[in-house]
Amino acid sequence: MPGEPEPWNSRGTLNKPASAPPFLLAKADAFIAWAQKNSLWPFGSGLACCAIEMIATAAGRYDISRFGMELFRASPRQADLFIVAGTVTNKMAPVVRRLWEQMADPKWVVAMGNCAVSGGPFPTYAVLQGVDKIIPVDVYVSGCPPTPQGLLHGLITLQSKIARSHPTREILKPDVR
Amino acid sequence: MAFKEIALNMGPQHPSTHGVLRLKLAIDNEVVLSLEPVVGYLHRGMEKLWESLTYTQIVPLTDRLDYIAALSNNLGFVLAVEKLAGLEVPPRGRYIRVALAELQRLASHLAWVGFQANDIGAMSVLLYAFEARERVLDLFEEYIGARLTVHGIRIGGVPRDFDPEFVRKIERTLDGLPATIRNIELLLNENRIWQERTRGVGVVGAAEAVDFGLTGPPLRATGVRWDIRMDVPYSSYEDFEFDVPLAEHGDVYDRYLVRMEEMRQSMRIVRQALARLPGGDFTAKVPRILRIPPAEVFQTIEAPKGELGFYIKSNGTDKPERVKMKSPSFINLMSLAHMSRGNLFSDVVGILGSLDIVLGEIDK
Amino acid sequence: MSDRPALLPGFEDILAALEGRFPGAVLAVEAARGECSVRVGPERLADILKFLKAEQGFAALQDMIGLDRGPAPPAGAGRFAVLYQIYRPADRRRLRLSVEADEANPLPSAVATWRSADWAEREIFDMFGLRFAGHPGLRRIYLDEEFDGHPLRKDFPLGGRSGGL
Amino acid sequence: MMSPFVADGLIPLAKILAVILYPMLMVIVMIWLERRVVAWIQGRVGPNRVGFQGILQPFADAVKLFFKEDIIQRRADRFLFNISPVLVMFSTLLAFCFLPLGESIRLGNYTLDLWVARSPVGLLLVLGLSSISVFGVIFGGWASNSKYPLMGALRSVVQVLSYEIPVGMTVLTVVFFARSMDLVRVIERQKEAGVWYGFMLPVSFLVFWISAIAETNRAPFDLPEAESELVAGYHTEYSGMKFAFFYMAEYAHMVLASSLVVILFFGGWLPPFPNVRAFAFLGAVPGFVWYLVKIMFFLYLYVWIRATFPRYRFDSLIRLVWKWLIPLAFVNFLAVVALRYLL
Repeated sequence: MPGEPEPWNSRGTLNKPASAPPFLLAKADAFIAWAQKNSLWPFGSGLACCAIEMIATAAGRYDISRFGMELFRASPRQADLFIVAGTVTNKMAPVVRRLWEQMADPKWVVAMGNCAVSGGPFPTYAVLQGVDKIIPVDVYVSGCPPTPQGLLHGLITLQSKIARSHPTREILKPDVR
Repeated sequence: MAFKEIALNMGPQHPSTHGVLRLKLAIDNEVVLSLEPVVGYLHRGMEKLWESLTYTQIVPLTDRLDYIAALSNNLGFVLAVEKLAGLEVPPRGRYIRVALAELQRLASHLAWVGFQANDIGAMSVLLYAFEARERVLDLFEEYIGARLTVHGIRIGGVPRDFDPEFVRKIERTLDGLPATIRNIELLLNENRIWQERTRGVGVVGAAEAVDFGLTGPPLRATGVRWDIRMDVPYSSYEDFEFDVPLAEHGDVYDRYLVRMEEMRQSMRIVRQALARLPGGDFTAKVPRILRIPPAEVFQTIEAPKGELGFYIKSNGTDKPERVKMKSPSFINLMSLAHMSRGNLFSDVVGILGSLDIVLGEIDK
Repeated sequence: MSDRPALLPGFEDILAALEGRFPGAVLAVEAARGECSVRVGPERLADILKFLKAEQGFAALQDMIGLDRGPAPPAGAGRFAVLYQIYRPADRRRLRLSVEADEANPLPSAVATWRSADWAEREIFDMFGLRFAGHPGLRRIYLDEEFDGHPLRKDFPLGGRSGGL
Repeated sequence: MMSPFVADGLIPLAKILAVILYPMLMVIVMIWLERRVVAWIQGRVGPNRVGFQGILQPFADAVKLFFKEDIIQRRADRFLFNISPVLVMFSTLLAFCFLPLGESIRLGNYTLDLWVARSPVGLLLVLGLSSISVFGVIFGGWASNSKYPLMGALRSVVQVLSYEIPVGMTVLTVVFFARSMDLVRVIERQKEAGVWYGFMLPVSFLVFWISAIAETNRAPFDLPEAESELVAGYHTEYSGMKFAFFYMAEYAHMVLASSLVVILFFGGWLPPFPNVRAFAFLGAVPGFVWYLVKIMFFLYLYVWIRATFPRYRFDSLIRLVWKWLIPLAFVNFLAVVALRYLL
């Protein structure tokens, strides 16, 4: 891990091995990370088939509101988690990029479904082969569409990834990314 | 004082455009002056892709067109290929296909009533409708393993047989569904706010509907009796006893009534199909590499959203020369501008929901 | 069983009426698999469409299909063709009109006859580059305005010419 | 016996702290209650992973929002954009000072009364302050300089102003009976009358309750922040702590409205059946508890209505108030006055 060049699309702090947390702010780190982990408000934007499975995950049986994620915020300003659910076409790519930029800062991206991960079953002129070409992605959930259990597994992985992160380092030195 | 209306953009990302549809609206303090839908944000170039795939490879891609009613797309495409190649599907296969297609219609209408109620504000109906839909998706998952993009109808027949235990499970699920549908109707039918938001909104006359090419529930809500399962029966629909629900005003409320009644009719058809399931094998022998002599065919079926058609032109190889999909949502969306002129801005959301459009099918 | 009138035998009556009204317009007729496809010349297309809708009762235009037979079309046929799939609800008859087309001279638009032709023609223009005269707003429907080329042409690569993003 | 330092220093300070903490505590409980009850009505589970049964969920939300980036739109009007959440929150919290939470308790020779300030026009003050929060909504919507918040702001202007009138009229009937605008007097008058105004003036209670829902932009009347139409209504452009202010102020406004209903129509801290011998033991329970129980009931009603009703359309909302609620309130006022003098 340390030898490799830092992958350009990952967030600097999150992918580093859990180096020693800042001594003084260790407890603050844990507390803020706990709060960010437990109140991830997803951004209600569905592109294609995966959006229907995302809604099914939010519905009665696979209820993501157990993890505190049930407030699907319609405006990017108030959302922390951008679930790219569906095919990102070339016409939609600038819109997805602008939506990501409008989100307030500690934000995470989950690429849901093969289309968002790598273009899926559409090697055509109109489809962007993977959303990580335009926005940095934290968790890739494969499947076409991924079952609600698959998406939940991806979200829980993201939660553990946030738990390992060091929000205070980011707040004190905002451009550490 | 210079009059200047607000040019509003219900952009490609909006909670109630059911996907990536953009509406360019010109509104004068909440009254819609003009509306122009912009599509293409989900155009994946399906038809170009299909020209480089064999017939059997295309079938799973048709799931991704109208992803809420995947089995209907399969049925439409597969019937066109069989008509082209002159394949004969054994009766058991046809009956299983009818049962699957009607279950898919049930799931699609349940998803629709959930989204429509959520757009108009009744959040809980979305949860109840989706809970009922989960039960239907469980049947698909048990039958073929997939929930949404089911790929459960193949060329020549169906991939797996209905064993008696599975038939009993379908019937048990169907016994539980009328109660949920009844609950949704109790919540919405006589609800004064619901009636105020839907009665007389987005009205379209019978003649206009036919001229606009409207099909499916929006057309039947204007009183025009046009259901492909009844008019040009396919896959042995003529053996089943069901009636086509009609209404007369052609507004959002009537489309809601038509779809709720269609759910009951679908359950009735599934029960008949299961009761009279003929014996024999469930799929015809299809050669591994299916080469079809040059010909062209246009086959339509009654999908939950309307009349779904496939035009296929073959050129003797195992890949089609041209496949064109006639999408009901594509044509129904055209009439949105006409229906919503003069209505309020919040009605546009209701009318758009009542057309039950799916962007995967519009943009192909 | 509910009321299902028997389907009328063959299409002779429609073809006879068409031949009577427009002598020499019908170039070829092909009936296969229960469907009938009539090839007409582009000259009097607009009146033929109006005639079929007004007098023959073809109230609905189900679909318009664009065809590209490739840069080197087989003998006797041009490169592009446009098919009109029309439907008569009275006795549930389906008819397919096919017209030869090319980029040079645009076909008359069918929007005046059936309103559902509006977006169908825009899609054919977007995918094939065939123009329609008299169309209220002929512009691309799916792709961006500045997309170069028309994807559904046979000589357009699947992965796109500009290599995409 | 009580040194002046404590009587005039510490206790008022403690009261002021209480006035800040009490609504915040109620808001925290409300957020948890709403998410669990709506989930329960919808057949879901609701937050249960964060702390015991999701109790810590509101804290996690608050802390997360605290550390969110605070985006101000370049073209937004900076001053108004920043002032509006404060305006909304400040006016609601200030209104809580005048709400009597219980009867005054005797501590030796010092009477500790459970309200921060008591003024002969307490009711007027509370109504006035609660309508100041409308300014916050309007400035916020207009200052974010984008179309959806602007429409949300315009809608809330018309809605709240037109629902002030039925509120005013129905409150008039209560004042007419209690012959004073001082909230504590209103409760004492209800104690003397032996029956709560809610049962004596049922029409006023209903009209007041419906207008209170409309004034807090809740449930069937939540047009200014209609997710399905206006994306997120007037607080579309707000993020981080400013959005948290709007979010909490809405709940605080709900608590304020339901406590007003409880005080005016259901006898603030009075035990339910004062003169029935069998229920005398209910009197032993301190007034503050009764007050909370009644408020929780009305807050539960808020959430219940939100989970069941679809949203009104804008014109039907206005038609409802001008064609139904205002005439009804007016006729009811005349009837009450006439009855009062004829009996």
